[in-house]
Amino acid sequence: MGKILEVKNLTIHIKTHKGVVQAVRGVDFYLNEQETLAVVGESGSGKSITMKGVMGILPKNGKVVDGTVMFQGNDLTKYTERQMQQVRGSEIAMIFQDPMTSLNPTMKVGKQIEEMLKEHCKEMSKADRKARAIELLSLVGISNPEARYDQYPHQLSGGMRQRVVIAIALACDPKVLIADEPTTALDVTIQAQILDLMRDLQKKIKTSIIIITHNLGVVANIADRVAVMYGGKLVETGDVADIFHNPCHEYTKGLLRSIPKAHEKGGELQAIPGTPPDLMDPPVGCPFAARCQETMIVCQKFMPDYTECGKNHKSACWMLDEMAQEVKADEK
Amino acid sequence: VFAEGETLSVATDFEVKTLVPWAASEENAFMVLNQAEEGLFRMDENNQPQPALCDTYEVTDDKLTYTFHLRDGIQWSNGEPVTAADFVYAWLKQMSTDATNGYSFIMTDYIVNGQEYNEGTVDASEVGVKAVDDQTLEVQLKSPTPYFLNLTTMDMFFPVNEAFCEEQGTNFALSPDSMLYCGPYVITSYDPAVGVTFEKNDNYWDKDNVAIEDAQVRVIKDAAAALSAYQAGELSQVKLDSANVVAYKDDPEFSQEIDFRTSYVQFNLTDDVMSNVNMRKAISLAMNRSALTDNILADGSAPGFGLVADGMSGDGEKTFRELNGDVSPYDPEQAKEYYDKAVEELGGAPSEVTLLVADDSVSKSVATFIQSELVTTLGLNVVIDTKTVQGRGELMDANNYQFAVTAWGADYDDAMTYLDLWTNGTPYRGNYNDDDYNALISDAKTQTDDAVRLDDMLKAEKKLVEEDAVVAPVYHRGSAVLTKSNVKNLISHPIGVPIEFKYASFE
Amino acid sequence: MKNDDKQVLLDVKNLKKYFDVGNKKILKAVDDVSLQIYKGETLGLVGESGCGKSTFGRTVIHLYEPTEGSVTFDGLKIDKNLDKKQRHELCRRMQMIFQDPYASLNPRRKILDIVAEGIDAHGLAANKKERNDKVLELLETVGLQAEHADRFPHEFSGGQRQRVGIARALAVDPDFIVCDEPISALDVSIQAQVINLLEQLQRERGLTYLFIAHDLSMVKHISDRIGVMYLGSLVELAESEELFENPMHPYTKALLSAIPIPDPDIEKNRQRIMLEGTLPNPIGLGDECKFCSRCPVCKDSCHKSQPKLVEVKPGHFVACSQVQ
Amino acid sequence: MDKSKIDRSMYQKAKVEASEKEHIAAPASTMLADAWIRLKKNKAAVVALFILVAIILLAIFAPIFSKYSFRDTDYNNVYGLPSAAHIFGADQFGRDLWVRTWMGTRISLMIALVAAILDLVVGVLYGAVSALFGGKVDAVMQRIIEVLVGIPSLIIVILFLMAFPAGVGTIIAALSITGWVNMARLVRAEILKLKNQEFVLASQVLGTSKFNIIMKDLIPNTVSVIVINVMFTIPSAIFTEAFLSFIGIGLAEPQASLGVLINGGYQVLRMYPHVLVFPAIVIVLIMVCFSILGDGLRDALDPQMRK
Amino acid sequence: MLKYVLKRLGYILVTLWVIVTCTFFMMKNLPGTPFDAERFSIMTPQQQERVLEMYGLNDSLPMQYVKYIKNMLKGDLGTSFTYVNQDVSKVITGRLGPSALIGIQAVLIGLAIGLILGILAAWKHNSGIDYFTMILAVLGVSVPNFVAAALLQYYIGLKWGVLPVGFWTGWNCSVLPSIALSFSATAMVARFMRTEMLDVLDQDYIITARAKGLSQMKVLMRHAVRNSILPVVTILGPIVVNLMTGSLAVENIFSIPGIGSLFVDCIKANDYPVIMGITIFYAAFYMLIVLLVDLAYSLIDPRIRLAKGKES
Ligand SMILES: Nc1ncnc2c1ncn2[C@@H]1O[C@H](COP(=O)(O)OP(=O)(O)OP(=O)(O)O)[C@@H](O)[C@H]1O
Ligand SMILES: Nc1ncnc2c1ncn2[C@@H]1O[C@H](COP(=O)(O)OP(=O)(O)OP(=O)(O)O)[C@@H](O)[C@H]1O
Ligand SMILES: [Mg+2]
Ligand SMILES: [Mg+2]
Repeated sequence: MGKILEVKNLTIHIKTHKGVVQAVRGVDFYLNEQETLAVVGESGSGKSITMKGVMGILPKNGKVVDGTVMFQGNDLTKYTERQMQQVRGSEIAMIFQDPMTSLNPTMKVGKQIEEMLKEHCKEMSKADRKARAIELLSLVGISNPEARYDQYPHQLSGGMRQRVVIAIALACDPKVLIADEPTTALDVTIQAQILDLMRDLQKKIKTSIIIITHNLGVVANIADRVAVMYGGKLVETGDVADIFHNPCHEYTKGLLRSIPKAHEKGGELQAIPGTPPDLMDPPVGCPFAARCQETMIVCQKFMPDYTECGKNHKSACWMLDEMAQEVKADEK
Repeated sequence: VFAEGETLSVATDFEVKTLVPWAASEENAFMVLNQAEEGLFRMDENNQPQPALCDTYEVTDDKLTYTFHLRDGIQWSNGEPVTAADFVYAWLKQMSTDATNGYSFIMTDYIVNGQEYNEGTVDASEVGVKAVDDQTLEVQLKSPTPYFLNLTTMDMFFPVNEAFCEEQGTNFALSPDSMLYCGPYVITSYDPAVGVTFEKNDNYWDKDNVAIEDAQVRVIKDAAAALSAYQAGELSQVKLDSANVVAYKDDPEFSQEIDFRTSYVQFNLTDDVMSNVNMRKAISLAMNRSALTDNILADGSAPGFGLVADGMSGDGEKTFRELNGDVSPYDPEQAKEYYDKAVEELGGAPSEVTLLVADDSVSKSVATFIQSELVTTLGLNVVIDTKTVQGRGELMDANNYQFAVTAWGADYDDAMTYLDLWTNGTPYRGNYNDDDYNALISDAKTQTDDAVRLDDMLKAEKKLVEEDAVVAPVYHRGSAVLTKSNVKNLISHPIGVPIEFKYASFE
Repeated sequence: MKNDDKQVLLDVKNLKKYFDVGNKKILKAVDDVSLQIYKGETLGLVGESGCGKSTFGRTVIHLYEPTEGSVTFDGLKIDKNLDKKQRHELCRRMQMIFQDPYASLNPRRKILDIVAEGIDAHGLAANKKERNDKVLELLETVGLQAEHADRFPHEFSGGQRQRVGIARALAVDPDFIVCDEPISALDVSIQAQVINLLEQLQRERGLTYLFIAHDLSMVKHISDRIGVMYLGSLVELAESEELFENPMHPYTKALLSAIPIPDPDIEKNRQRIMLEGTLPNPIGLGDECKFCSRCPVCKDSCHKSQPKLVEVKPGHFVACSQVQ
Repeated sequence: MDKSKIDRSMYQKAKVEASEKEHIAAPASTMLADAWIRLKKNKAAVVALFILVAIILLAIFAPIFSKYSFRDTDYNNVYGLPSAAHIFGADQFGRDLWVRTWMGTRISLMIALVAAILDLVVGVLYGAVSALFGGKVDAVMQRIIEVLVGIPSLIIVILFLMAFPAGVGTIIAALSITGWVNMARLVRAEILKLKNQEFVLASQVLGTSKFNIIMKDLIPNTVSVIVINVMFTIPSAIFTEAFLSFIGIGLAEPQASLGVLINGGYQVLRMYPHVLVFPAIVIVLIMVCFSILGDGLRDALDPQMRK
Repeated sequence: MLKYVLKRLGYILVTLWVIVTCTFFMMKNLPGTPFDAERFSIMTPQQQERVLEMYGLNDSLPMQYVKYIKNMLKGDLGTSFTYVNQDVSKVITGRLGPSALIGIQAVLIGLAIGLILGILAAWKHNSGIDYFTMILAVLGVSVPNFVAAALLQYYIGLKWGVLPVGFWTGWNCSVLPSIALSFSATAMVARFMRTEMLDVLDQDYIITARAKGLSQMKVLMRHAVRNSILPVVTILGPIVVNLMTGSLAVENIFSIPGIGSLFVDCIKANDYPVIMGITIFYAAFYMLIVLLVDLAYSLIDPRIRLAKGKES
């Protein structure tokens, strides 16, 4: 299993009238072939922007100021717009959060799928394209695909629309599929269907998936590895089991504590007090320092380095620093 | 674009809304009709009536019966002969209640039983206009009318073919096909908003003396656009507005004419302030009319030192104006005196007076001028009330004004065209109803002695303008035109018909 | 907690709310729902998006006029016969917390004025100082500082806004609060803050909640009893433990099995009941059981009539002919 | 990272103030202050605002400090070219165009402003009432608007100008008869949108009176729409007045609005362009500035347009 | 669909009736009479009576109204007072041609240039072309159109001598006035297109399209333009109506026999039948255009269902 995508020190700034938002501040992660990486984190922690940076579809006022995005040995940040267009869709495809708004309301869904084929599989004939589009529709589990082909997005339910979005993304068998909160807007029953669908498709098409989500249940369901973001930084990555059973970073721990366990009732939830930092003026130290139960002075002053805390498992937290361990031991 | 030398092209700034003779009341309609039709007489270059469809005529010694003999072989454009009956039909129509142009008086005032026919009390056969035979027309007048031949040049006196007219019904004169022509030109196209195009009439008796084959009258409402069109060679002649006169004054193509048209201030004699004769005199004397015509209008208009327009005929040698002198001069000192007297009589100076004007730009300029003159000379504040032409008319009719700027264009070359307006005491004429004045006018109307008649009229103008100051003449309209140098003899008459094509030629 | 020693605070009987959606079509957003809410309890209400949860909540709190049926609050029947004063008093006693923390605060007013709105409307403060002090106290209750009072909503994060919304509802000292998905739009770490706050307030003030959500694990955590809605009807109602352990309606079963559990070991080996078929159009439904189009156990008889909610066990109500 | 600066003592547990946990980084700012900041960033809008202020000041003070009055005629200086004595030259009656231009600006702005205010009152109320009451009331009120739009406004304006003496007041009244329709529509649409927003429901739940809901929830949130529309109402009022002058039913002499001046200048454009040029520049400047400012305000006041 | 259109047409008729009624009574209060007051005052009473009778003005006002409505229902709009004996419908249709020609040309020019500029400006937001478009958009609505028309006439018509300036002879005379009129249309279209495009370009489906790897051009043409065009369609109605009826100044300058000058003339001259005729035409045209716009809406945006109508 090789690394198909490797992001190093990705730094993205977004200019606004009030100042520069340091949306992504030196993020490193990688994605293996055919694996599913889940990215979790607080709202506004820079998850979407990171992925948009990878795809080269940042908003106009956003800019990659540093870092590399290695895709199959090439640095995507060095690509021209034209080269990126070749990559987008055919090599790396992306699905967005809101199925209600991510389809063009004035275009038939069939056409929206075909558009992808037209762009990347130029040799296909018109009839082929239509056949393929209908095939894709049935692949993502839409019944009566011939009829749906000619419908407009507003004639489909939310779940169906999200399937269409997935069909579009899968049209050219991309090597990497980035799904930005693909189920957040959906009901649990439909969410379960979509997750099943994605897992099945991954097996069939053999893509690698990055899935962004707030929902730890979804992570547990689908992910092989997990990356946790906070305040524009990646604070912890590791295999899914390690993250759930052995979290190293205080934020990850807090997150896990704050969810109610469906099978055990009662007791107060352990919330993480406070509010995430404003990325317009991010703290110099650990972004989580202000809300952390274990904050030390060093946390407020310096950003911690990554520490390996297991196989494939690293975290940026001063608590993992040897010195901290020592001090803690001493205190006891 | 029409090449020069082919089509004679002139502009009018109003639409040619109708060509129906008994409905048309506007100059541009008269102009169009005058090219396409003809009456017994036609004005020559010197504004004298010359026999046209009429060959010869006799008038009885009492000057009351005219017998006109039509030319031989005169034809309508469809080849039918023009007969005396065509005149009778047209004239009766104009005297009937069918006439909506308000010009019935121009016949009923003179022709025996005309008025009665209009009022419906007599039969057509009793009216003093008869076709003795196809070529002889006999007209009986109520009183001696020295300018009667002048009248016959007007479009109301043009013949109309009864059979054709009745056949066309309400379509008559709506399109070139629904008219018959007996003038120098026939109309080939007509659109009220676009204009009229003409072609020489091959059936015209005097066609040999018509030099220009094609002509047109174009509606161009914007003065600047008209000038552009002239410069682009699309017009043969163009009227200049005052601002442009300065620039073209020395141009060889430049010329100026004066119209027999007087703008004047009408005072409402029933108004509290304006009923004071000293106030009226003060206002009239306070206006420096030369400043208006020289500096503001600057288009050849002449200062209105009298009601009767400059150049209108008097005793044959001198003009009426020359004979009567300045009856409304500019004299600021005297104006002030009168004003002070008026203030005393009124028991205080009026805080302001309201001057009613129509909403065209010239009227507004005149009003502004009057406003500025009155405030500087008399210290009298003037509020200008601008209304549409119709609105102004209604207010005046309703006796709802203090004083107003209005104008009257001569219908014929005789002072009477002005003077008899103030005999019926309507609010429109300021409710002026003076027995002496009326006596002078009615005497002039029945007088057979031209000298006495003239004297009556001179006295009447003096009384109306100088003594009673019922009106304050402001200026006599003039116009400045540019005419392409290759166009010769494109003359304008000061009365009624602005431009005459018949005599024009290209060089 | 046993039902009989509880006092009924809110009694909803055969509540219907229909919307006229034009073209003479009727949308039955809430169709014949009856339930009781006891003093001091939290009733959770779950169901798919569009099944009528919010409409139910809003009708209960008389934001909407019910099409049919009645709502009785603390012995007082809410209908047109109420006089102005009674209505006003009801407004004080019944409050609501909204789903969208961004849309539920007037962007043009200061936090201070937003929170004080209820105080002003009901004249609960004698003077300005008392009013402002009250607001500051409320802000402290929900974990915000005095310095926040002078700020505008757009400067706050979602969680903070939601707490402002809670403070606003608390300002009038209500007995009953409808929480319409108060945590759906919030981050996981923030959700817990809000839930804790709500629970704490319930303990301190003896509040009664109608808690609407689609996140079942949260609902289970906070609720004493849970009702499950499907297309405008209540299909199952039971104490929360009972519902999770012993779901009876096929829809409830599917719903419960679809909740992703945040534990990879459990999650990887879980069996799910997948619902086939599509959600029918809520406009113009027939007489059959509404769940028929997706029901794994649907029989011919189900097409005949809509099942009524029946108590199959003490305190456990189900509307399914297959279970009864 | 410079680890050398880190010593053992730093591994002490730090105290975190509760206030820091709920810290809001940005300085406290109101919606308006925020909008003002954004507007200031928009250079074009600032320049426009500056020019407008300059024009307004000139309109107020230039006539006061000139030795000529707007009505003094001088027949020796008819159409006088710009000179030291007459900066903008003179008009048909030799009146000083500098003073007349600023007097005209004064009147035009006054017409526009009063028209805008009337428009605001009628338009906003009409729109708000129509949207709030809904149902039959709304339907009837909308039909009335349709009819008003259908009746040629020129008829109404002329009727007005005929019924009353031609003056600034009459023009204002005539313009505001139909001028508010747009505002009413906009406000109605906006309030319809707001009506079902959760914060309005919240006020309802709290038992806030309808009046207070209108005043505190609805109107403040339509302010941006209103302000922006006013920015466009003002130029349109000035234009309509100019159009009336063009067809000859505008103000009476010697008063002049910019429309009257432009119309007068237009007649003599060929020979004396200065008569047209100066008032035209002023009117174009006013239009341009109001439009740019309007656009700027829209961007600044609309929280969604965070560019 | 058909039912909807019929229903709307029904509404239009009712509204039209109200408009006709209001206009009728207001118009009768216009100052002045349809006749030259000076000339009318010197007619004999018999003649005055006859004239009034001819134009149906001697009836009581309600009677006149009833007669007018009756005739109108028969399709007879009466005959003009000032254009003697000419049918109102003929007078109006005669003037409509030139106005329509110029209006439609101006709208087409405005649409073509406005759309291109608007699209470019939004695409290259904050670039030179954007600023250029904005300046143009502001100037286009800020310069009085008679000033623009006069300049065009003087410089292009006269100085270059390429196009006729003076009078109406046919199509080539319509070029300059169309251009003069198109400025404001261009400006409005460009402005609305730009604003809406900027909005649309921020939408999720545009990001989806970009994520498909479509070139910017394709994203723009296939996804953004169609979805941004709705507001332009909305303002198109009023623009068309305005350009066809409200171009008086330009009509005067280029001597176009158009409906704008007819209307003003007739109002000033109290030509009641023509005023009524134009009002009916104008109102009906306006409402039909609005209906057409609504129909166009549903074609452009499949989400909009006609039955519900749209909030206007
Ligand atoms: N177009 C933009 N303009 C300005 N700031 C932006 C823009 N998009 C995102 N940001 C800022 O960038 C930061 C990261 O945003 P991002 O969308 O990546 O967050 P996220 O982790 O995806 O959050 P969520 O879970 O809410 O989707 C946030 O602070 C956000 O406010
Ligand atoms: N004011 C209204 N007019 C017409 N239909 C409405 C109205 N409010 C809600 N509906 C419809 O009623 C149904 C129930 O809506 P409701 O908002 O109560 O659902 P919900 O269960 O709260 O959904 P969600 O989970 O999305 O909030 C939906 O189909 C909705 O479209
Ligand atoms: Mg995101
Ligand atoms: Mg809801």
